Amino acid sequence: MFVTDAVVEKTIELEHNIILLQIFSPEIARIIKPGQFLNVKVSDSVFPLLRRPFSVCDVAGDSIFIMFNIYGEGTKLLSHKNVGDFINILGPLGNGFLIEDEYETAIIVAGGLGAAPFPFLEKKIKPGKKIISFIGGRNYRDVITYGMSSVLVATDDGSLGFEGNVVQLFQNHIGHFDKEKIKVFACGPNAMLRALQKLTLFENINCEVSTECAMACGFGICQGCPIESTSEDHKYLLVCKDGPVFNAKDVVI
Amino acid sequence: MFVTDAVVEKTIELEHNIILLQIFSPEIARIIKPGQFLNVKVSDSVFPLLRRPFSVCDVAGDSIFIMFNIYGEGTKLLSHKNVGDFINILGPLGNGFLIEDEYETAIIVAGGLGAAPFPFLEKKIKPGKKIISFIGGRNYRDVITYGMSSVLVATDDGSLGFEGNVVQLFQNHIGHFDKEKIKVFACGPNAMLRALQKLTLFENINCEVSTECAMACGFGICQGCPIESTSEDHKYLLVCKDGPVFNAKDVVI
Amino acid sequence: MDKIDLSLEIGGLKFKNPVLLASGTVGYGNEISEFVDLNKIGGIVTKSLSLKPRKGNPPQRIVETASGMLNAIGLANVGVESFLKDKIPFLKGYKTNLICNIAASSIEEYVECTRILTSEDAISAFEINVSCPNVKDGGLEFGNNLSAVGKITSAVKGVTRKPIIIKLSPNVSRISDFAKVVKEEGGDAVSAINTLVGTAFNIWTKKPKIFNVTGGLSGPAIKPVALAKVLEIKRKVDIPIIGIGGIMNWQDAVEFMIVGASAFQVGTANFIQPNSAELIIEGLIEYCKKMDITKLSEITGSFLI
Amino acid sequence: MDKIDLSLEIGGLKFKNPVLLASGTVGYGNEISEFVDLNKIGGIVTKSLSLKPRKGNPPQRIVETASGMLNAIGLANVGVESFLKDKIPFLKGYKTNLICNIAASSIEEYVECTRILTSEDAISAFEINVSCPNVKDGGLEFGNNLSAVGKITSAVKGVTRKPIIIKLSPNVSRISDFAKVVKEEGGDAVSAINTLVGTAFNIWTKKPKIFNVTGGLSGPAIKPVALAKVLEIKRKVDIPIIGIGGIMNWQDAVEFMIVGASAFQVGTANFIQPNSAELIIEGLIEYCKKMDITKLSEITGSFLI
Ligand SMILES: Cc1cc2nc3c(=O)[nH]c(=O)nc-3n(C[C@H](O)[C@H](O)[C@H](O)COP(=O)(O)OP(=O)(O)OC[C@H]3O[C@@H](n4cnc5c(N)ncnc54)[C@H](O)[C@@H]3O)c2cc1C
Ligand SMILES: Cc1cc2nc3c(=O)[nH]c(=O)nc-3n(C[C@H](O)[C@H](O)[C@H](O)COP(=O)(O)OP(=O)(O)OC[C@H]3O[C@@H](n4cnc5c(N)ncnc54)[C@H](O)[C@@H]3O)c2cc1C
Ligand SMILES: Cc1cc2nc3c(=O)[nH]c(=O)nc-3n(C[C@H](O)[C@H](O)[C@H](O)COP(=O)(O)O)c2cc1C
Ligand SMILES: Cc1cc2nc3c(=O)[nH]c(=O)nc-3n(C[C@H](O)[C@H](O)[C@H](O)COP(=O)(O)O)c2cc1C
Ligand code: FES
Ligand code: FES
Repeated sequence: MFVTDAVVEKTIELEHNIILLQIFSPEIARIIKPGQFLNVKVSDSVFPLLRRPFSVCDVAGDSIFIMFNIYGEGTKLLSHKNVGDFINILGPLGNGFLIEDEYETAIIVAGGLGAAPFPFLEKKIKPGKKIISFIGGRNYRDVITYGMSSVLVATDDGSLGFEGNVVQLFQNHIGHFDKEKIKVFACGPNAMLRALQKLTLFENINCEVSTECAMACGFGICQGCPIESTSEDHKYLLVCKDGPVFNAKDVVI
Repeated sequence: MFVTDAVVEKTIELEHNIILLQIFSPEIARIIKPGQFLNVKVSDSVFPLLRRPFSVCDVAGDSIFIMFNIYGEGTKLLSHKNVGDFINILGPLGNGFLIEDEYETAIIVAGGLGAAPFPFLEKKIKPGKKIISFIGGRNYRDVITYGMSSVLVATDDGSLGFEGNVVQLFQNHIGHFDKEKIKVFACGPNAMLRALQKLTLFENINCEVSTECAMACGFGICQGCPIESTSEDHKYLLVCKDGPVFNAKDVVI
Repeated sequence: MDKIDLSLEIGGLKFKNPVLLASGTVGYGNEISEFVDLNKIGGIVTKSLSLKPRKGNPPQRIVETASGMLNAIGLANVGVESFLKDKIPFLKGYKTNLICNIAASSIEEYVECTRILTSEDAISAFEINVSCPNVKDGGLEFGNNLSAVGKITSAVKGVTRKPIIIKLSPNVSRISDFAKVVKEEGGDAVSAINTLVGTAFNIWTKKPKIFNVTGGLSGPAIKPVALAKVLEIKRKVDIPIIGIGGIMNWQDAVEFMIVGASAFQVGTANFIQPNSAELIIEGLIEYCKKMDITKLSEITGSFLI
Repeated sequence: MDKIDLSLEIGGLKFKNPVLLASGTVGYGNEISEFVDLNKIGGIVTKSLSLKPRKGNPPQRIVETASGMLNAIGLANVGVESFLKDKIPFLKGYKTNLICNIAASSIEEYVECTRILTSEDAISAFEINVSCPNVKDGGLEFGNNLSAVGKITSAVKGVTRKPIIIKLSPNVSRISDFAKVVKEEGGDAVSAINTLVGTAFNIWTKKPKIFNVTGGLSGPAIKPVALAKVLEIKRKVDIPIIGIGGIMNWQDAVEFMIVGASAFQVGTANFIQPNSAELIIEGLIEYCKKMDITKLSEITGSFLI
């Protein structure tokens, strides 16, 4: 874990107001894994008070990338950062996806900005393996395919690709896969993850989900980010420290 | 009084980190007078909460200028404004200098950023009249002569001009003037204004001072900015509404 | 589009909408009227009035804090006589509820002020500021003393038929106990909250940043506390509540109504965005449209817990 | 340059400097030790410990507010047994004062926890969190009840010779009354303040933003209130005070010492700048140099009013 003032090297505006920030941080770039995140101080002042968590979207050399759209006060401030500005980042945080697992095909299921962690994941998956992505959104403006290959798209309103949600789309394709030889990597709204969890548990498919919740510290000291485990004692795990990536069978989403 | 989102047209960096912002506001430019001020919202958020008061430094056509250096949180944020950014300004506020008074020579006495209101004052004083400025600072970096002609300089450390304070410098020159035919316009730290007040009352010189104090609203509703009057009842006047410019004989600085 | 009804009633007094301007943050209305059409708002609460004029505290009276401000104005005001003579004529020109806020240092003074003011028709109601030192009781605040608040309520009720709103201090253990006493003694409503006691010091001079040493904290910083106080009262006592504390925009206002406020007051926001009150009214209408509400007062206390 | 002495003593316990880490904001020290060298700080206060482990509240437990945050963690903790077994070994590795914060729902439970923990040599002192619901008294908070605070103080003093610090609730009318009781009953110090009660609601769903409905407000927003509480205690009661509330940097820390704090705790700041405690120590040294102070503790209560 590092807490460091890192310089913004590039600001990239993708379609539909999605912003990518390229940040120079060799120490974090060297060790961060797909699915891990950074807790970012968006202002120099006490407002907004708390850091904002963002998945690492990609890594290239000494640079790390985060991806977001303007949501509230914090992402607005972040969108105003210029090349050369410093931002204070804390990371790498949490546990990433287990990509060194036994599978032949990696299946990515993402909703909206849940797409953020996957460009880096794609890069890190061993060349021998196949990757297929299912990307969803409410409408075509919500669908982010940046950095991903072989993509199937679903939109709630049918404005792009399949009309319906991305879990349904994946379910429609499930027959094409050997369930023993795939692993699902997912990120998106809780409702989507819950549906996916139900499906993969039923179908007995290995599935990891990156969960989201309100966070204060991001590294285990505030106890602000509980998620119920499916273990016998139903104890709370911490999203920031024990997650944000969990195996779908381990947590109550 | 207007409360308006006005666009920054130009940011000018003078020597020694003094910043001039040129703001497009025809409605305010048309009516504002030297010595009046603006109350500026420096951020879009609730931090910093309060507006920051700045004297109008100059007016040119539809544009108004403010001058400041980076002092605390508010002026830091203001210094980050770029051309094209909007800032919310409230003004014109307060009473300006009485320039249509009976005098032949206008004497400006300013300390540090107390120089801010005078470029506009110089412009507005009738062509027939003479203007001489005494400008002071702790050292040469503090001395702002922007927009002023016939300037005499004093610095506490002697690094520029007269070694000593600006009131002493003015006092040294008092013999050159016909005391009945001059009027002093002053702005600067309270200690300076107090010394000048003492001098001008003793010498029976017409003197107006622009005072400063903590302000919340800037237009008379919070009662946050009292200044004691020299009237019999010693009642409090409001710096924002009854001032910020007062005749030196009317207030206890 | 149907017309949306923003009106409400407190103690028999009708308000055209729940947006009031808070005491001490709009003086006697003159200056703010350049930014807010007073005919459009539910009401205006005057700066606290005392029997005799008060000069108020020497400077410095205010200091900014993180998302808040401290003030110790010292109840500077013109006094009831001059208020009636010099300030009422201006206020009479507007069709809005004029609520006189009264500050005093003895129960007798509260009664006397109310008695003098109540004959003025332009005054619709009284808001009693109990966050004042009780000079007879060694300067301890009335607002911290249950029996004093009860006595003040019944005493002022005795001299006027206009609604009496008691403005509660948040600097107490259980604010609902105070609301209960107000209700029992016949008060028509409570306002919650007045400012929190706070201070700030200069670390180089070691002196307080405001002359009075402590001041009252207001603004967004206190909003969560104010909301909790309103909710506490709403859950325990059946009395109309006027919510106050850190309301900067219509979203904040709606939040106060949801936790139990029938009406609310805009204070510190007036200093920063002098037309806040009008912007809030516009926002409330939009909210009603989005939520398909035709009568705004339905959301008062509509929290789902 | 002379060496600057940052040390102080409370209840016979020596602290190398006044910088402590606040309860509930650094767990049991493991994670924060990646950012702060625990050997360098005055002390660490554990998350509140109860007799039995507690799961804590369901999500959502925290929400941001203007320059502050609300939390309702629900005293999630491992319990005293597991603390002694699993957490102490790590903490033993550091030369800093370990202060165990205790939360309980009956006086007996406070006593029992203290009794169990006091035999562990690594523990230097106890901080008693009285902002807990008293289950025997219908869930009302101990912290609002003068006689309960007195009883807790004398009861825990009875089972340990280590210093007892009572952590006071700010949600009371006069905090100095509580400090007085603590002193009378033999308490060694008070910490002030715990969080202010606050809430926040979602205006679209009308539901509270945190599961527990109300939470504790912390961070810069509450600093003015915390300073006023410390000052009030300092002016009325002769007892060491540990200042807490919104300390983000060394300037804030100095402000607390000036109004009366002997030591102080860094809470919410740890979440935002995990190395705050070390930065504050550096700042305190610079301040002493600039002010020509050789012993920092001299500034405690040095306000000029
Ligand atoms: C581990 C993790 C990784 C994340 N990765 C990314 C990423 O790569 N890209 C990205 O754009 N976002 C990501 N997020 C979400 C991101 O942190 C939020 O979008 C961000 O905090 C919003 O900040 P804001 O100040 O703009 O909005 P705020 O002003 O904080 O929020 C506005 C409103 O949205 C609500 N809100 C805030 N955050 C969330 C949330 N996380 N879930 C639901 N509601 C929320 C608030 O309660 C508030 O009402 C991630 C979150 C987590 C926990
Ligand atoms: C009528 C009027 C006209 C002004 N005109 C100008 C101008 O033209 N140019 C200019 O640069 N400044 C001017 N000022 C002062 C200006 O308002 C302050 O410099 C500004 O508010 C500082 O804001 P900040 O957020 O940067 O500093 P803050 O963070 O607000 O202040 C940092 C520290 O300085 C103290 N402080 C803040 N303001 C003042 C003050 N006014 N006097 C003394 N101490 C203060 C604060 O208490 C704080 O401790 C004027 C003030 C008034 C009242
Ligand atoms: C500068 C100032 C002066 C105030 N004066 C009074 C007053 O005279 N009487 C009173 O009852 N409340 C007074 N208040 C309290 C406000 O009416 C209100 O209760 C408080 O500020 C909280 O609301 P806010 O956060 O919206 O400002 C004053 C507040 C401020 C900021
Ligand atoms: C997330 C969180 C958890 C807390 N848990 C505890 C606790 O278990 N026991 C306790 O006495 N105080 C607890 N506190 C209160 C802090 O110790 C401190 O008193 C308060 O946060 C004010 O300080 P701050 O503004 O520096 O955070 C907690 C505070 C926060 C923010
Ligand atoms: S965010 Fe603080 S413990 Fe997870
Ligand atoms: S600043 Fe508000 S009255 Fe002057």
